[in-house]
Amino acid sequence: MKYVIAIIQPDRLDEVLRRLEEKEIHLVTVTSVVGRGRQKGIAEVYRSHKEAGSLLRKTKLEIAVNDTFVQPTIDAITEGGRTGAIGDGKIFVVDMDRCVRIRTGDEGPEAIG
Amino acid sequence: MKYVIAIIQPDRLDEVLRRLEEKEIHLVTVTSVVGRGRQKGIAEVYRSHKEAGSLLRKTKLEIAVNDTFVQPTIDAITEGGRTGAIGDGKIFVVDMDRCVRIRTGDEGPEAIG
Amino acid sequence: MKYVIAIIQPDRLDEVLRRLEEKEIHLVTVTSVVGRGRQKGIAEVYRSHKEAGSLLRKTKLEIAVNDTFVQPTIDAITEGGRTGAIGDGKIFVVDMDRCVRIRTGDEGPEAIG
Amino acid sequence: MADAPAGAAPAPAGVAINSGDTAWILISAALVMLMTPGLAFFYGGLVRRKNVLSVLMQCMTAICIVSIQWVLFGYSLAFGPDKWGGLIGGLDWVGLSGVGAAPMAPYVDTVPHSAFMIYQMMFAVITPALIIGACAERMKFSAFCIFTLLWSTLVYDPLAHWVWGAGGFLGLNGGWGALDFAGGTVVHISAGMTALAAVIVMGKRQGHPTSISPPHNLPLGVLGAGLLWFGWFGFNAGSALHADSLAVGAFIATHVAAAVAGLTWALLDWMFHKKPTTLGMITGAVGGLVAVTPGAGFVTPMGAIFIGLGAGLFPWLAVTFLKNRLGYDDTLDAFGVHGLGGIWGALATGLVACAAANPAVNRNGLFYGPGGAEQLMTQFKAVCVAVVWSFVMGLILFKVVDLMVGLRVNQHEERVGLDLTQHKEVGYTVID
Amino acid sequence: MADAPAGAAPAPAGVAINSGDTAWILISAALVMLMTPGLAFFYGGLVRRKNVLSVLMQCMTAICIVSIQWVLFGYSLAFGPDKWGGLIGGLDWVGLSGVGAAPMAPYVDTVPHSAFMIYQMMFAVITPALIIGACAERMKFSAFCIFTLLWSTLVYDPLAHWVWGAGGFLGLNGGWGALDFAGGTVVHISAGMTALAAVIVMGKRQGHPTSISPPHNLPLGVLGAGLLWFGWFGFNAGSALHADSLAVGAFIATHVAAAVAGLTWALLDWMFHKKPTTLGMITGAVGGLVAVTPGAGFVTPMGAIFIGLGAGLFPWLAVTFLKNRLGYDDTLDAFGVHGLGGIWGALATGLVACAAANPAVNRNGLFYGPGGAEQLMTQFKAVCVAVVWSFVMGLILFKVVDLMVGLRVNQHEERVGLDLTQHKEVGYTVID
Amino acid sequence: MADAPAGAAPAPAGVAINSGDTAWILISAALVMLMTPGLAFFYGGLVRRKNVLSVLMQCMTAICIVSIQWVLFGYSLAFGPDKWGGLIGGLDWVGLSGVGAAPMAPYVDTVPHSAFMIYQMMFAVITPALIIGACAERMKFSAFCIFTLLWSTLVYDPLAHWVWGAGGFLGLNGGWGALDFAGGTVVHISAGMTALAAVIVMGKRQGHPTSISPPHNLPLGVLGAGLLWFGWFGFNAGSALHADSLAVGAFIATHVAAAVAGLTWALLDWMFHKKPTTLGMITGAVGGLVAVTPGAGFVTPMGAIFIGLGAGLFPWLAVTFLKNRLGYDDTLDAFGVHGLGGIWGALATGLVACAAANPAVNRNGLFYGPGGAEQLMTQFKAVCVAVVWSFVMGLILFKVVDLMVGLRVNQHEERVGLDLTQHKEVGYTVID
Ligand SMILES: Nc1ncnc2c1ncn2[C@@H]1O[C@H](COP(=O)(O)OP(=O)(O)O)[C@@H](O)[C@H]1O
Ligand SMILES: Nc1ncnc2c1ncn2[C@@H]1O[C@H](COP(=O)(O)OP(=O)(O)O)[C@@H](O)[C@H]1O
Ligand SMILES: Nc1ncnc2c1ncn2[C@@H]1O[C@H](COP(=O)(O)OP(=O)(O)O)[C@@H](O)[C@H]1O
Repeated sequence: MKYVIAIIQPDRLDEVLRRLEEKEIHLVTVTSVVGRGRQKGIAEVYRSHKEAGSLLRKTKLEIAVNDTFVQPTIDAITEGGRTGAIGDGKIFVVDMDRCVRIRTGDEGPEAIG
Repeated sequence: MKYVIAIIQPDRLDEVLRRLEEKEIHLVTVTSVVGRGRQKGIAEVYRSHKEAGSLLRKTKLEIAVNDTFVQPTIDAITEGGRTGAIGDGKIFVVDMDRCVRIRTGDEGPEAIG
Repeated sequence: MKYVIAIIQPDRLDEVLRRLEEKEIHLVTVTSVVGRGRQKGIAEVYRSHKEAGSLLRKTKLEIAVNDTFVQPTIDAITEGGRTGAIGDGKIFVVDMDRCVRIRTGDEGPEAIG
Repeated sequence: MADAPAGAAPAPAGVAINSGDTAWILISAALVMLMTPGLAFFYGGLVRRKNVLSVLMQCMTAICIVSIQWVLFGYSLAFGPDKWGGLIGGLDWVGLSGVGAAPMAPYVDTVPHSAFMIYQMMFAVITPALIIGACAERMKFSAFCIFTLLWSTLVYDPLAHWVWGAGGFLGLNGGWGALDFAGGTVVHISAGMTALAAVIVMGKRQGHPTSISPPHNLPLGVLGAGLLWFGWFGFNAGSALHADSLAVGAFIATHVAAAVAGLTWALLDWMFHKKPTTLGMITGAVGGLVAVTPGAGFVTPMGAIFIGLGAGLFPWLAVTFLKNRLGYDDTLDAFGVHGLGGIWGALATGLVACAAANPAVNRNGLFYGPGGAEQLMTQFKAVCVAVVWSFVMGLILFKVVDLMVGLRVNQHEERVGLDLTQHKEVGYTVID
Repeated sequence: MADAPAGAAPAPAGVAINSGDTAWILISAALVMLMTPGLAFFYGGLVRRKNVLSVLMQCMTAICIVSIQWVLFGYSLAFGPDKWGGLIGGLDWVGLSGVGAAPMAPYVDTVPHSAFMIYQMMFAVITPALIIGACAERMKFSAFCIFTLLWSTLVYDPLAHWVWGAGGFLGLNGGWGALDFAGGTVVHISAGMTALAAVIVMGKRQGHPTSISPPHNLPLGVLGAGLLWFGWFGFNAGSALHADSLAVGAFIATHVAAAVAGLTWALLDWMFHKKPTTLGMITGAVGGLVAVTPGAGFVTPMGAIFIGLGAGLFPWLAVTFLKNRLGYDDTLDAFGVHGLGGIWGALATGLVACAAANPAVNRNGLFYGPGGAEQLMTQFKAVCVAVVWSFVMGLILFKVVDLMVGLRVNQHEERVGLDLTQHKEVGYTVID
Repeated sequence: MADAPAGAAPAPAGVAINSGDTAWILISAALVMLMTPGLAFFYGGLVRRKNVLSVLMQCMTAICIVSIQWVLFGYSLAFGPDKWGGLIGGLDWVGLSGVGAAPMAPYVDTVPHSAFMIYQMMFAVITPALIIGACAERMKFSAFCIFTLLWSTLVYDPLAHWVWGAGGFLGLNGGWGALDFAGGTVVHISAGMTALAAVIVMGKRQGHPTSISPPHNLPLGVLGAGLLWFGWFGFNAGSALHADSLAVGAFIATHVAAAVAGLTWALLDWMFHKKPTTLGMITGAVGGLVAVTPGAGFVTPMGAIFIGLGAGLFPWLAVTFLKNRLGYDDTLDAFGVHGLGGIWGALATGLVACAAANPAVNRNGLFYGPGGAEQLMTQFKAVCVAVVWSFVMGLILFKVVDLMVGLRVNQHEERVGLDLTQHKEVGYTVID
């Protein structure tokens, strides 16, 4: 089982979720984050005081999937999240040992979905 | 060492934290997230415009523990987080290589607590 | 490739980001979290009702790096984040299998930066 | 369409409309109207994120429902020509027929009758809205709507008639002579006691008291308190119904009592909880505004200070000790602040009212020597009537509505939150 | 410096300044001024987080630009001595020269001319701000500034002259006799129709309609609605220009129509979407305030209820069906609420205006028998003029500004948000 | 209880209370009261999330403490019968004894003395609250309370007496004849200069200037600015103390100066930072309101435009260059905006005051020819007195309070935030 973490542009969220749906990946956890990346942020100004390294709003997705679903997940995110402009973000995949469904207590691959 | 990630119902947080306490698991990091899962969300309506896939508020816990503490942690979360209704969430466990306490710089299992 | 997760004091963020810059670690994702740790929180009071386990504001950093960058990353965070007071937080390192850059689709170590 | 001209044709010859007084009543009416949104923010800021809209919605709905009720028949029931020896107003003014441009004794002598009607409407609107504080985070919206209409008609309108109506049996217009300058009895005691009935009938919220998270947006609560304080000048000083020295006196008493009560609560927190809290200060200030309401036009600044002290102390005691002792769940302390604050204010008026502040006071309060006991007794009797009436009627109406549509949302809806389950909306976006 | 004394030397002997009326006009002017920030919050709460400041900034900018324009020449164009047979005001009052302490017929008889000027300024300020609702989340700030100045000067000022100016060809001062008590035609129809022109010229936002996230801060929107409601008392009741029974009548009609319309919208949502929504209620209430504006001083409370019903219904229909049918992207429904609400109100005035409510009405509305048809026709003609004028001029001016500096921000700026790209600020911190 | 009837018994025969003027003073008092919560939001929105409540709490506390001080002895010190040749008011009116329903020369002639008292109270309340802007995010709450009480009594009350008190040595009532219509010197210069003393005594916040995060909630700041603007009409136009053409003139000047200054700041940002900022515009507008305060009743609209230009420019220069040059940490620019804005306004009054705007002006400003230099010099002298007095006294009082309880919270408390460490509360929930 793998734990997929993706950082995307906030305004691509709907599209990415749609694509995931298409590929039968229904379960997702979403967090609002800020990020510093290649993308040059705009320096904010408040009463003539320039804010240094302004962090940009991004959206983070977390998706636990069975191994067979890793590639579809990555595809869905890349297709849905790509604008071609710097700032599109990244996808990170880490290995996952266990998965438990709280409601039922059952564990393992079947608990993921 | 393991890194435990759990998604629970926001209103179960206090109960889960209490149970963790009982099992001597004091250190936790909590994040407010939204999630799409089995649970059918209610479609929001704004000036007659229906919002499509509304994401539901969930709460995410992150707990780094030594291997012996993994099961107690999972138990505490399942006991505290279960309502039996769809939407209770999941627990994910990933392997963790290193752990460092910033204050002291010391590393490894003892740094976790 | 490793996925570094760090919990720090909110007011150390700027300093930590500066140190990371110095070590050529430009890409970071930041989240606002709350945490329960050793640090005794102040019990909030609302109309004489004392809030039990008040969680304290913390800031979470996530940095995906190539193996050679793990130590520099940890050093930057510890140096920048340390105040010596309880509550400074922790750094967790987990192993990462894959990394994909959404914009280009290219994968692996070079996609990280 | 057969209907009544409100604010119609110039006043009959001989009757003088005073522009200054009229301007004052109109702006006061606007100020009191603003209090209900103010209350919405005061309450809304203190509930949990998932219920903020339900509170705002209920307050706005109270404005809509009661305003229409008032035009159609509410005003007539409360202030119409007396029926059955001071018990209720007649139906002569239904649909505001005959509520026109001419002044109307004994209510107003220098402003149009219609101005008095709209000014009073704003009082009728905010009173049921106050009760929301007790039911917040668990009441069904449909139940709220029905309850509000019934309560305004069956509880508020009669009570208003008894105290303020021509011929009402409690008030100065041919009644026992109980002093209630701007609504301590009619508005705050009635709302506060019905709030107590509410918590008894509805029971606690899930997780109360240990796992209810704190106010989700205190600055919003402070905004509400600020607007309430601002609007209260219209509430109390406007009740003089003239722009004169009486209005000025009520204005001063109102402000001073609020300041004293706010500071008192903050100091009590400082002593008992080591730190003065913002929520405590604004709660105290609102308590002060409540408590000074019945006496605003009858007391001196020193009297206002005295009232303010008690207004900070008693609600604080109730919230700190009584509440935990009895273990009831008055979500936003509508009973603790409005009920007790109102009772204290009504009684305190019997202590510090004095002719020096207002010549219309023909029996000084107890602190001003002889005759005081008598006035205090009158106040006490009026309070008892209001307390019993609004508490008992509250119990009955809540039971009735419970039988009709059910008072509480189900457990799941309560967990998910009222905004989403009752209104299909959320207050703030998380991801956007 | 050669300039004009505004509010200068005591009024010439013989002319009486009434302090009550003056107090009423001044507080009304303050109330109307507050409406523009109120509108800013109403609009700002409904957009996405990344655009909230752009909306607030545009509203505040409208205050600044139009206020200065008004002092320099706007007031003179709108209300100055008539030129070209009712088409426009002359330049005699440029820089407010001659706009002094003495009353000025036919505008005001008991308050300083300068009071009338500042009161009217607040109307000129909020009108272009209303249009922001249609362009929100995609308009360049520079384009907004230029457009606002041009539109105020070339669209609003002439229209105000036609309806309210001495000698204006539409109004009561020697024109067709169209009734517009407080600006239904001048303010709301003009802003609403220009809003329609805006959505046509500018096109949709990226992602419309499927991936636009919901209001980012509904409580802020409710605050805005509350302030608008509060300020509207100054807008409508202040338009009586005296603190008299006419002001009271307008005050009552305003409040009642808002309450009815708010409830109507909520009930429609309840029927069609299973739940009553908070946003629906406040939108309805604002629609009611819009619709009652032209008739406020001419209708009875029953008439106001009638107007309120339509004000809840028609904008609701537009937003629910028309909008999707036509598929235009009127971000905050400036056309749906202000355009249609204003048109309904202007026509409804021709139905329910009656001398019983205001003796100045010399031709009762249709529902009040003979002569009504005539008045209704007059209203209809005036509406047509306003609709055509503001829509066509809106199209032209948007095109012109588009050629000058471009109307829309580029795709990337729209994605990142206007706050950051147009103002180098963000509304709320995420990490702090 | 032996105490004074405020707003007591009808005014002695022969003295006429004007209802229009009274309504105007009362609503103005309410408007000025609203300014302090408005200021709280303006300031509160600009600090960091963790300190928002501390700012709101300090503002609300200022209302409570100063209001009580004013009733007990503050008013008497400021406006009581003159002692020691114009230096201070006597204790004759302690506890408001003798402050009743009758007008009181030279202050008011058509409204109750008590109305003047409560109106002035609101000025005394907001002035120390302005200073909070300089100390925000690092001052101990206990220190704030003590400082506020001392400063109001020892700095504000005497200064108010000098400028406005009967016999005060600076003002028009038998003094040098310095013009300060609504408090430019008494309120803004004094608060602004004491703010400067504060930043000097207290030093910088940790992490200043590089790692202080931006305003946590700008919309809240805009709300504050909006309420300030709205309330300022009561502040300036109310200072006419009659609802007459003078009030109208002051109203106009106030609004125009704010609009011009807001636009000026926005344009300066546009030129120097490529984009006009929302925070810049509202800061400019507040600066304009500050600067026009002393001259509001003495200038024409053109004069107001002139004042507004400087009010946008000078504070902008201070914040942009001076601040970084000197490197002081004036958290919310209380000195930059109120201090410099107030000084500019007081001097500018000496330039553009003219009898054309107000016949009471017996020496036109410099721009209006001869005699101007003289008036300008008087203004200059008065400014110097106020600057020196409030700066020096500020230094002394801060030192004293520092010795008593310590001014600053400790490093850890500052890091964690004042809300939690000073008040045991947080402004917004993160998890709920
Ligand atoms: N190595 C990384 N570790 C953590 N977060 C990253 C990393 N790389 C990118 N991100 C996140 O992805 C966002 C976009 O990355 P950026 O470099 O700006 O664009 P792109 O990925 O298109 O080159 C960043 O703001 C950051 O939040
Ligand atoms: N595979 C998964 N990956 C990421 N998040 C998940 C996954 N499964 C569940 N979640 C999170 O848990 C929440 C509850 O899951 P849901 O399926 O609705 O209920 P249950 O877990 O009881 O079946 C979801 O809203 C989502 O945030
Ligand atoms: N084992 C852990 N698992 C998850 N979060 C942790 C863990 N240990 C520490 N944290 C996070 O780090 C924060 C600081 O930890 P704390 O124990 O208070 O200080 P210190 O790390 O200096 O001992 C906590 O509030 C919590 O958010």
